[in-house]
Amino acid sequence: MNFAVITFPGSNCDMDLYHAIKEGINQEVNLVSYKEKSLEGYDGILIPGGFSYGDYLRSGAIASHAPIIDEVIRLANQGKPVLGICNGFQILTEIGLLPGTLTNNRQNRFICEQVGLTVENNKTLFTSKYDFKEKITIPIAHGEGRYYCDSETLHGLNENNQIVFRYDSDVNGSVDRIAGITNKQKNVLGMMPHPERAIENILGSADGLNLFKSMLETQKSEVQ
Amino acid sequence: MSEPTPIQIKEDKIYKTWGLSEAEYSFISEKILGRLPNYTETGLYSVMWSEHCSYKNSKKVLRKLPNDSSRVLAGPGEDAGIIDIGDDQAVVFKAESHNHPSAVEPYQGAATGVGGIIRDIFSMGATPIALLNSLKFGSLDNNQTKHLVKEVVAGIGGYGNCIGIPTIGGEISFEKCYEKNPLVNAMCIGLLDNTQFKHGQASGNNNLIVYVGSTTGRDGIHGATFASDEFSNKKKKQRSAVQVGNPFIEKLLMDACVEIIQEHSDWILGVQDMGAAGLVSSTAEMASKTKSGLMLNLDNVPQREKGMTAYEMMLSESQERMVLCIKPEFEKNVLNFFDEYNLDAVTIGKVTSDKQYKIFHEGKLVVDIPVDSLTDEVPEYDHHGIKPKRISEDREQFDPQIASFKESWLNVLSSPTIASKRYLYETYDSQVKSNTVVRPGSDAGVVRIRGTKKAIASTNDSNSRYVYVDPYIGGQVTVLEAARNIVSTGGIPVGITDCLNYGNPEDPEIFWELDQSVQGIADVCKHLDVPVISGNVSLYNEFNKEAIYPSPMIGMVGLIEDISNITTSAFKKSGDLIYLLGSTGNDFNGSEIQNQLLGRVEGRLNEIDLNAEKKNQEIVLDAIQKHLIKSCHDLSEGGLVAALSESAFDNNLGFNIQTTLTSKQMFSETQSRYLITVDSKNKESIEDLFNDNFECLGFVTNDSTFSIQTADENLDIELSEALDNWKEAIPCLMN
Amino acid sequence: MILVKVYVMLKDSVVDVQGEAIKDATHTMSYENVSEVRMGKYFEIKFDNNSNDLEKDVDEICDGLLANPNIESYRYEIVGDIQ
Amino acid sequence: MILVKVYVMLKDSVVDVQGEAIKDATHTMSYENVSEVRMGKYFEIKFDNNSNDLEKDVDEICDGLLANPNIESYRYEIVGDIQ
Ligand SMILES: Nc1ncnc2c1ncn2[C@@H]1O[C@H](COP(=O)(O)OP(=O)(O)O)[C@@H](O)[C@H]1O
Ligand SMILES: [Mg+2]
Repeated sequence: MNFAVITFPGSNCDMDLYHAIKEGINQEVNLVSYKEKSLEGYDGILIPGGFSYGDYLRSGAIASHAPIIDEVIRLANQGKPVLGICNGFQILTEIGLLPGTLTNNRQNRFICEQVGLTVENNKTLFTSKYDFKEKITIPIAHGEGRYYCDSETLHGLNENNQIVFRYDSDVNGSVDRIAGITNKQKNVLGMMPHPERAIENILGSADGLNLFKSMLETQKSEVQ
Repeated sequence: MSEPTPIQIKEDKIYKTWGLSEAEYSFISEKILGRLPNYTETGLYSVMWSEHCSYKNSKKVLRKLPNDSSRVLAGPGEDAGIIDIGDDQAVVFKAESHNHPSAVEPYQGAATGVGGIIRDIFSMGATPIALLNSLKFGSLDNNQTKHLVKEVVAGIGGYGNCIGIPTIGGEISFEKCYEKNPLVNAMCIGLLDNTQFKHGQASGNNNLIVYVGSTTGRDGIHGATFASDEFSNKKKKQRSAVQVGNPFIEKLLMDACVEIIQEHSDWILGVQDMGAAGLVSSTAEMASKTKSGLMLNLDNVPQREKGMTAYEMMLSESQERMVLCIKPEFEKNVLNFFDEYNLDAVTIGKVTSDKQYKIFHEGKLVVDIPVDSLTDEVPEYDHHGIKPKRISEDREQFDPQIASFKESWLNVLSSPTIASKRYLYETYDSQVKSNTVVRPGSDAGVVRIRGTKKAIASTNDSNSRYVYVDPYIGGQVTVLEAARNIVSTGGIPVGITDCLNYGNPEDPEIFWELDQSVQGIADVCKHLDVPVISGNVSLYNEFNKEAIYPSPMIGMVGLIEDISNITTSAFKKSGDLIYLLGSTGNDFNGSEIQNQLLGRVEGRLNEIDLNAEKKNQEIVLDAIQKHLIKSCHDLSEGGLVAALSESAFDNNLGFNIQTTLTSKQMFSETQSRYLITVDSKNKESIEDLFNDNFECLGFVTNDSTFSIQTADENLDIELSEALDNWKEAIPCLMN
Repeated sequence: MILVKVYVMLKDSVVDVQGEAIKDATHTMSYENVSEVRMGKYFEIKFDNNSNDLEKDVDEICDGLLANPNIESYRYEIVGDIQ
Repeated sequence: MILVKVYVMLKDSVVDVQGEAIKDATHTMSYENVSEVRMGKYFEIKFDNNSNDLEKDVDEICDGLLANPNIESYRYEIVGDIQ
């Protein structure tokens, strides 16, 4: 499987994601600049965490106008897997691939800690290797991670099983303790916690590894 | 408004308001120039000859510090020192203080402190891998201090989180003397391949000087002299010295500089960051190191404001700027290279052979002075020290009268200096880059080096109470505590950077504190064979003539040869045996318990047996390498009471101990001790290693209780009660 | 040159955590009579020359960039020619 | 109830990096005629009842809290009674 990690000026978890693919699941991966206009040949698109454009205006707002974005939207609409982590999640909501918005944590401070999550849907291409309701530990590191959407949208998310990860406790004031959601088609996942920082026990947890393994396994089964 | 003429500067003694003394001024005009310096030139001398840039008051003292070992590739003198860690790799590290800017403007002061120290590291071509910080504030009992804490912590996090370098450790303490003069020290560690090492130098006639990064504005003018000046209520106008940091630009600058040094070393001869005293300091240092001259044309400098004078441009401390010395044939390549990163790069001058520093502005030659005179001809002052009266002669120890053992235990845990700082450091991204193995909360922070079995441990320590009561021994303790933090984690101490924070050195008592404590640091460094490879001096930390405690901060780096040796302070499982390595005496002077019971610290410290200290370090490292140890925590402030509790909290475990020590001695802060847990099956092997110098205190439990039996009483404390006191103290005080 | 002033505020349904923190801080400053603070963004945008349909342009810039319609609303004033 | 509207802007001497990035983004959205964007903060503060010296109170809140006098300047309007 060949992955693209999209880098914007100010992305800072791009190499973490790169290593997660290279060392975690042993697949091809390239860093692709925000200036590019084509993602031809890639089977998976990864949007990393960090502070694209210094989080100016709103996190993700300026990145959403970068040249590469049209292509990301095109591939997402084709059904290719697209994963946005942290700042990547913020960008995916800004460009409308995912509903809702991420805004300031309830505590109004940046928080970096290990948090407990529950896998709420293991029937997606990102979570097939997890058990339903599995408890996992993944770190968060964000200042604007409070997920917000209106009640109608929330209703839709629940109806369509789009909520994939929930925090076990109220870590940042997110609606319904939402930590990660997919689009309706379930090929686009956005999540605030960092699975790419949790792929080796020495770093405190390896619970994030199954997310990348799930993507790989799904792709293999589709190819067959 | 026109600038004062040279005559006016002399007659109205304008130079004095910039910090130049009369003697210095006449030396410049009579001995160096043979004429009166103009306004811009006087400005250049005043910043370059300030303590902050020249170390004129502290150089003599700094020479005491050993700066060599078999691992040192570069010592003080460069932007940062370099230590060989084998396999063709090296670590580069340095600490920097940003005390005065943070007092005036806490968020930006702290943020630009972090930004500045990061530039020192990547200007060496090293990739920054970790940040640490040491913070000191007044007591947390008033809104002003709370505001300072909140803003400083936010500034540190704001910069480090955005640029994407993990903050892996630090320390925070609270003491009345820092109320108006907080200390903000930041440290950065970078990783380097030896061969890529770039000196910050400008050499070779006609080589070009290139400016890269943010535009130059009027911010921070005279920041360097400001940092070397005492504070008082009157100087409100110092507000103009504020610099604003932009971590986003710095990230671009960092990535670009590391890449150009590593990939295109044939294009460039030197790289230097613009820190204190901006353009003048960076370019003059570059030139003087190679005995060349330099010509700059200020009209080419990217400017943010209209009508800036030469004086303003040369002294501006606008952030996120670098200078490079490059070969002329690669000018286009270099400028295009930075353009790809959306960074402004322009050629502003060239290297000359006449050893003169020549600045042109609007077509006119506005500065024409010998380069050397800015950097090498600075007078060096030899101050005279007098022992302060408060420092007594006898070493009789304070005798703590402990009314309630339990109450005192809980009070120690909730004392802001000992209580958990998590509420503050959890706002720092400690994990970005996915290399952090030990996050803040244990003894030293640890990052592994990807692709190798190695890891780097680092800690920031300073116990200014000890230095205050006994500068020489206090200085020793500071290094020893740092070393124990490294050793507890499984690391071998390999090098030190420091920030020496003191009051006005022209006061003989303060100079004595500086001199004695540096002597203590130096003696321990020599004994442990740990060199001081970089550092920073911050003097004049006073407010309305009240000096801070003498506060040397030690940033130590340790090498962990194999990541399987990494050890943390947390108890791991019930049933494990708890050992105290090292003997406990009555050491109460300068301690937490003395401060709590007396409301102040006093009395001399007991002398330290450096051989015993070194031996215990070796024993711990040996035991760790033999994988006999489950957890290890060094003892420092709060003695056994703090160490036992902290080790229990992380995994919500209890303990059951029975000791020959008295309840009082549980609070004693004797040096050279470690709290260690061991699987019971290893009892014999570990006791062999410990060789008599230990006490087996008891064992770890999972019944959520601390059960303590001392020589004089029994005590049970609920884990939850102890934890609450420790964990909630700081959030409670902050809100 | 035309100056446009844009105001972006969180919708009432979204908790304004910054506004709340500021309100609390005014109380510690002992301005107990502050009953609400809401924090928004303010922009001054200069347009070189009038476009065919300035209002449409400004609406698009606000919708597409300055405000996030999920959580924010905006209003603006066209101040007119400023020389 | 009294409503006060406060505007906080960076001083001219401080680069408005956000404003510049926003300007660039409007250009990629092909509004080439945007020549300058400056970004500031906007606050709506409600006071329960009039104080003796509302202007003094607002000034103190602005100086001590809403604006960072080192790098920002502010202005405000007292909108008056809003029931
Ligand atoms: N400003 C800070 N930044 C990051 N980590 C901090 C800070 N202050 C304290 N810590 C962390 O909290 C833990 C306890 O600190 P401290 O009590 O100073 O340890 P020690 O006494 O072992 O030196 C350490 O892991 C330290 O790194
Ligand atoms: Mg320790």
